[in-house]
Amino acid sequence: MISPIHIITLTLGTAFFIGLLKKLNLNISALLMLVAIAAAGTISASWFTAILSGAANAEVFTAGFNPPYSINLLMGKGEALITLLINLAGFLGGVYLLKSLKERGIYTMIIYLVFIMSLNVIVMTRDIFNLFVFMEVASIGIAGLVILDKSSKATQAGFKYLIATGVIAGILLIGIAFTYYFAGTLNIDVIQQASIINFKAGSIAVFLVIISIILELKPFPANGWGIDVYEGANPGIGAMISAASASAMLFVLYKLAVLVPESFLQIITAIGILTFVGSNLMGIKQSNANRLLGYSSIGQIGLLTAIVGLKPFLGAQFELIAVSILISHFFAKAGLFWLSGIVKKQNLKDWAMLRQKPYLLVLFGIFIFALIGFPPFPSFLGKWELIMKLAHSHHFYILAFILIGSFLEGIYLFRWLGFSIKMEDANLPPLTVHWNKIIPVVLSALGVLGSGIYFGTITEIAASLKYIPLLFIALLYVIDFLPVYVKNTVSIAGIGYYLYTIYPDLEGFKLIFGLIFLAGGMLTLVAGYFKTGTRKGFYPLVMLMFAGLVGLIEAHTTFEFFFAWELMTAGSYFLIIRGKKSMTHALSYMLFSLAGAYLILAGFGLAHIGQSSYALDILASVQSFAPLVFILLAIGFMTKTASVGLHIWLPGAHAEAETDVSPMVSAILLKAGVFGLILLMLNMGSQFIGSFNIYYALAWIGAITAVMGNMMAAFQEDAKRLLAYSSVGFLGYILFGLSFMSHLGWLAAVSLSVVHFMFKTLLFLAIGGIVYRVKTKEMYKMGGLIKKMPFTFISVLMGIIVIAGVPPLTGFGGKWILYNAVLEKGWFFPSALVFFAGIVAFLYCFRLIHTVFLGQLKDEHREVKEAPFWLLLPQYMILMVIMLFSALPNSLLKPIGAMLAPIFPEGALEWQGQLAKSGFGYWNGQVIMYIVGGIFVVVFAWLWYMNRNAQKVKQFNIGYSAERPSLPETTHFAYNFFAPYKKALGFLVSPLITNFWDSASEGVHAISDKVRRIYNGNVQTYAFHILAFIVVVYLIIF
Amino acid sequence: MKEDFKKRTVITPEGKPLEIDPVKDYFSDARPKVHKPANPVIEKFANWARANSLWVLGFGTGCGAIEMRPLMTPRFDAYRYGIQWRPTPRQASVFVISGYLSVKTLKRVVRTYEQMQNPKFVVGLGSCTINGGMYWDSYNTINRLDHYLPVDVYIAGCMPRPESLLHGFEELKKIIKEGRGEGANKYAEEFDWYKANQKKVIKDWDMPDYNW
Amino acid sequence: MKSLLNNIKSRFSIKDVTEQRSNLVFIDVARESAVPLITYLRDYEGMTHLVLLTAADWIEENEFQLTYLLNNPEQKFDIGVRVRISREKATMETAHHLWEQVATYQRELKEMFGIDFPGSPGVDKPFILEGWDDLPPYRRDFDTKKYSEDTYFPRPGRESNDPAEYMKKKMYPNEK
Amino acid sequence: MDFGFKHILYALLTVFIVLNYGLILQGIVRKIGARVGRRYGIRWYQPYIDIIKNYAKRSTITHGVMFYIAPVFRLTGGIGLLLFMPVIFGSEIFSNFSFAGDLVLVLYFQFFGVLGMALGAAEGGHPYSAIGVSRGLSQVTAFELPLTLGVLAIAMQYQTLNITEIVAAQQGGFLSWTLFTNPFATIAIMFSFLGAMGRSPFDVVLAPQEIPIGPPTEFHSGLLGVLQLNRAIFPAAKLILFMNLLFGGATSWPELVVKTFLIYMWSVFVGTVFPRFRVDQSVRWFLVVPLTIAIIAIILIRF
Repeated sequence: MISPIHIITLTLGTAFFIGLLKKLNLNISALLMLVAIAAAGTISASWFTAILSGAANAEVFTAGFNPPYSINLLMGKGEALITLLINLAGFLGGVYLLKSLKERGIYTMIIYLVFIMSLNVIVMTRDIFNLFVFMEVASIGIAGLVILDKSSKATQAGFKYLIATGVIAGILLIGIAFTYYFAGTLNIDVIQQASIINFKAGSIAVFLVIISIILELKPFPANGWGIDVYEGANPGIGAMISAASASAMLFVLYKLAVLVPESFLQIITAIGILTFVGSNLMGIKQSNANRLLGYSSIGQIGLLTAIVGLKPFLGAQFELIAVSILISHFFAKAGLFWLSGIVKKQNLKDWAMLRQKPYLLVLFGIFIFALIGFPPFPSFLGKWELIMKLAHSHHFYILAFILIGSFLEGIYLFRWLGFSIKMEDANLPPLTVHWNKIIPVVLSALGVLGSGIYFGTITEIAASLKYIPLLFIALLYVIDFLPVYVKNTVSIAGIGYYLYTIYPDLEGFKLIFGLIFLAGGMLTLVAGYFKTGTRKGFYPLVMLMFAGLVGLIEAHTTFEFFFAWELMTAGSYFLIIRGKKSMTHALSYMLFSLAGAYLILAGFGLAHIGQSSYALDILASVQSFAPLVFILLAIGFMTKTASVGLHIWLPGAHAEAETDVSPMVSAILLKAGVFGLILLMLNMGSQFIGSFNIYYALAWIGAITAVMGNMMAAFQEDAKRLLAYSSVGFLGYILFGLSFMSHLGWLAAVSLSVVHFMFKTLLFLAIGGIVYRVKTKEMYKMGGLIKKMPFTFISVLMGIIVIAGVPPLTGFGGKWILYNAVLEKGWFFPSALVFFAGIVAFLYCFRLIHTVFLGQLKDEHREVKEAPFWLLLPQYMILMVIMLFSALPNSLLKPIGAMLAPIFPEGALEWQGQLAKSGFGYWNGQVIMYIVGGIFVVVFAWLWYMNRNAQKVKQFNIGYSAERPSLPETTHFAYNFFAPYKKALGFLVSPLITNFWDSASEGVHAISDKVRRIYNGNVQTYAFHILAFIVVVYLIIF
Repeated sequence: MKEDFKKRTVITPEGKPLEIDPVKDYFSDARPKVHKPANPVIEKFANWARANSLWVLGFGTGCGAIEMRPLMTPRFDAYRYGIQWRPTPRQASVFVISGYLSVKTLKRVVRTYEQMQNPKFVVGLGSCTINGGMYWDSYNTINRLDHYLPVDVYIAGCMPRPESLLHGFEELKKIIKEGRGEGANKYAEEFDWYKANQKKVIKDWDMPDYNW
Repeated sequence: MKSLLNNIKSRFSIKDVTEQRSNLVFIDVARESAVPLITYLRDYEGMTHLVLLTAADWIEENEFQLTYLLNNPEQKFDIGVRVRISREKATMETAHHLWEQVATYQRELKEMFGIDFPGSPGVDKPFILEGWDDLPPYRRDFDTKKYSEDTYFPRPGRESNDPAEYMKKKMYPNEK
Repeated sequence: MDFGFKHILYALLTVFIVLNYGLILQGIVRKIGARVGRRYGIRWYQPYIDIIKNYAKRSTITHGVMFYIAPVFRLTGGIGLLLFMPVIFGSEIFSNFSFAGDLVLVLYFQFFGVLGMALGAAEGGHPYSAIGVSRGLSQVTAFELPLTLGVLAIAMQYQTLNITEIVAAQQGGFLSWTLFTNPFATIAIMFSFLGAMGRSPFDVVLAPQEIPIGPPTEFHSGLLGVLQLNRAIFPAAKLILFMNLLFGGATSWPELVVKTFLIYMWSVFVGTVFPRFRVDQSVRWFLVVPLTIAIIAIILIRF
């Protein structure tokens, strides 16, 4: 084993060597520099693996004395890891900066080496004066590297950096002097034993030391200089500051944290949280990529600072939490800075350039998701553990602030991602990439992925996760170049096989929702055959969503559930953003999902208090705050079911999605929320706040959602938007049914879920086929298509009869059960709203079929063909099932009833053949089908006989007495179809909720804008900020 | 011809040009058919029903329209004779040409008449429909309605009083009951003659020969 | 009224002034001053309302006479501006920019008299006669009786009487 | 309950009786309207003649399949509504197919015909038809809300959705009718009934002369004949429904005739007195007056 001291000797020696041999070829110098850093890294790595496998920590004593008489270095687990990271960043950064280092000559390389070396020493040293010295060296190194960039911005940034670190160093030096005075030593371990914090002067000395380290970490709001440095510096240097330097300083803080009392740790936590929230808040308003990365870096470091402060409460999980979040930040931030250097455009909107090289977009996506903490990245685990531990230790405010900060971070990061995926890129220059710039980015992406999976395997709760679906996704990514029909077949086969393997384990709700998710997924995938070409990137994402959905079904623990939930969110986000004009909709989908996910996380955290296991049934025995847990989880799930108030993401997202994605995200994805609610209600049962039943509120929410969704649907001009709002309304019925907590209510809800899946797939595919043919979604631009697309017409007709709940089709069954459930339960007023919504559904049903299929065929659609076969096939498969369920209602309802019987034994339906009897009424779907069919056939035969010789006429042969129609578009009554209705009741759907969210987001933006004004770019102000910060913190502590 | 009835080229959703000839593409150009009376017994019964259920099209073509309104008032009360007004030609069976008929209106009248279903009856109201009346030498009003449509009953006068109108309806009933109300078939049989006459006066003929 | 006439006379060359009634005056002007005159009347003399625009066929003089009848709604009097134009090349400047509805009058005149108003919107569109292909029917050299007899299948046996003679004969058969 | 051939015969008998009753009712009501206006009015059998006349039309045109089957939907809706109800209480013959479903079925089956008719009318391609449908559907949504609440109140009151049981509960003197036992629900439902009958002031759907006659503008000849048959059966079926719900049902045909006639006269009376509402006005009215009463009914039942 090589002594850690050689990390220093190697790098410093190389620096001297290339300095001595000035004449040496620049290429060779660069190579030497990289080799030196690589060697240093190898030393760290070897120590890291050794210590992990049980070797003892190494201590290095310089000058032959033991501490406190000499400087000593320690190489423990932490030191090994951090130096490894630093050297890794140094190596990759060196590769990345190769060209600019060579351009600026040999001295830059020396500075770079010294900078890396000093960071290593900062991490390893146990002597605070030594620490100070090398911090100075590192500062000067950074400033030098920054200033060497030949732009005025860079020069200013370097200058500010020097001034700020100078001020901080002064304070640190004072602190060190006093500490030495009181403790009589500079060695950290000895100082700790000296317990100088027991008297005030001693604690002030420690305070000064610690506060200056914190200031080095750029706490909010005394961090304007840091932001300016990030903005002004070369992105390659920015990466070093953000990844390497910040990691080192964090470690220093961690190292010194042993010196301070717990009360001081709380302040550190508070500062960290404040920085996390504040930086992310300000990040929202940024449009400059590097500056935004700066805010994000500072925010993440703030979070890590807080974690250091929280160490006493995190117990054994501290290392996991801190390291996983640090590593995510390290790789992602370095990668992003490097990407920024490749793009060379500072405006976020110009990042649409990345689309020119799709693999760069993939890398970018990986970094963004890693930063936010999606699975399978390490920060996901870290965040989960952190929240669980915080909940355990009753740090609810901190928990809330961390989630808020993460959410704020999500806002700007996902907006950025959206820009790069969807923004107009017409006027952007071509993107050129050099190998030396791309390799570090790729390696960091691999690093973050690999470490994520590694953390997954070493962590106990994550050990049960199944990675097989993820492997399958990876396989699909590999074969992405193949044509659609191959990948489609592979995907269908994959899902089918998976369903086959897990089918025996499914029962009850899991069976029903498993079938909706997987069989439904196969069905909607069948439609995908109508696409030609390769459809790049589509199948891995679809499978990601389905992997998430199936994960929900299979989840046994809250962790698995949340893991699957996040996978599903990520997959569906990408599916949604693939649609046309879907940038903003995908963003709002993501933000609502993110907020929902954080609520769920918080809910699981609270539920976990006082529990040892993570199994899902801990929800059944929540120890404290049960109503709160319920509300958090319910709202979290309701973001997916798009209940009123949380629905605004849905219409745009569903309407703009691709033809066969719409049914996936509408008919299938929404059921994830329903499944979550069912799990929640099953486990937690009735919940009361005081004597108020929360379920009653849910019933109202469901009812209002139903009315509002249906009414909005009636007023839409866009066919897919209409269907999207109709989903909102229908999910309202389901929530309403669930809220009853009775046999019939749940029977209605579950059967409506199945029915909703069927008809919404049917309708979205049918309308998608039309849109595919006529190239517009505006219904008033269509009309008369029945003659061109009779098969599609039939499926839409059946679909709307089901939605409307008109007998004899299966939609009526749900209505009938709901009536009986209401009579049993007695919540009449929300019920009246639900029935009102049911009638309002007629409006949009009719509008859909009239304005699209009936009325006048337009000029340009005279030669339109029927929808593609592959879109019709799944529709007719579903139609057959609908007819079966309609004729034999007990084939659907009886099994669900049997499944519900153990949960709600009271009030089950009584079946006599196809006759269902409830406490109030009865209904025989089969007989109704026969009677209605019989009458229909008789009347039809008679009428047909009477008018068998009828003259067929064309579309304008209509009974005008005087003028006759001349243009189809002026004769087709379609636009604003329900104008009088809108006049009477339109106020009910005035966009209050949209306005609310709009003003909320505007408010956040405005605050962000106000707050960032404190950074005026003036170095004196920044120095003042630093001093004021110290004073304020001092006043708080003492 | 109105601009909208001329041929136009549109672009289909696939981006191909497509020529539309509105008159051909949007209107059926089938010729009218002769519907011979069925079995005499049934026909007698049917004629009784037709005679007692006269649904008059609410289309006032000229000044005589004002004479039709009082028929619905308590004073004349045409309802008691089975006469009702109907706003759409599809459902009406009697077309009252109320007074002078300008060429421009004639075009609409022909169109409307053809949209009514067989059997259908035409009542010429006032002298103008018989020989042009006071507009006999006008450059713009027709003189003899029966050259353009098969007329069942003429009611002379300028203007005839509502009583005469009622009398005319009674005459029409008699005609129908006797099975002589076959104007629609006559129109179909002598279609070419009627069309030639119509086209002689209606100069911008921008519709198919028969308006279904 | 007097002062108004004086104002006009001082500004435009007037051919003749006919005072029909105390509140109705006809002014004959040359073709080129007609539109400026009505513009002036509208803008400065409060004749904001166009009552009508009509034409008469002076076939003997081979001229059409156009009359723009304007009304002052405040002071309640009318002025008719009359202008003669040649029958051969029957064109006149359009005045639709003053009142939009003038375009409709001009369309009618185009159809019925064949007077053209270049620049008037839709002036060539058929107004009430659809597809008219003969001489414009309001021209006095158009023989409407002959046209009707040729076109509209006159019913044979129709007699025509001079109403005065006929009534006289009928009511006082004994008088000569 | 077994489903046998005799049920079809019984059903045909019921349809025949109700059809004739509906036609005569139509004729008589129009006669009464005429007499109120000091006219002699139509002959009471005029509806028969009109129907025969329409079937006797020799020519028909068709706009397409949906246009053709719309009247079928409509008439099926009307007959079905009738046959899913017990017409005469206590009579096995005239209970028809009421074993197939309860009140909820009847309420929702009303829409079968409405929807089919709307589709066919729209296929006709006539914009006035579509305007009529737009108005009709808007109005339906409005009066359904008080109706639903009223029906819930009644179902709550009798603890059943079975129409036969609801009628049975009202037997034994007129004081046990819902009219007296649950007056607010009755008022709310009777207001909704006005909308359901589509007579003035809620006849803007057909609005003769304004949008010719709304949805059926394009229908003629035999197609119109079918619609006319439905116009006899469908209102009669609705009258029977409201009679069953509110006025104690009927144990014999004469009782049915008297009760339904009087119920019908309510809408005739209102229609003769009040002029036509615009759609937005009628929607607002239904959601203010009858809805308030229905809410009162619910509150009274619940507390």
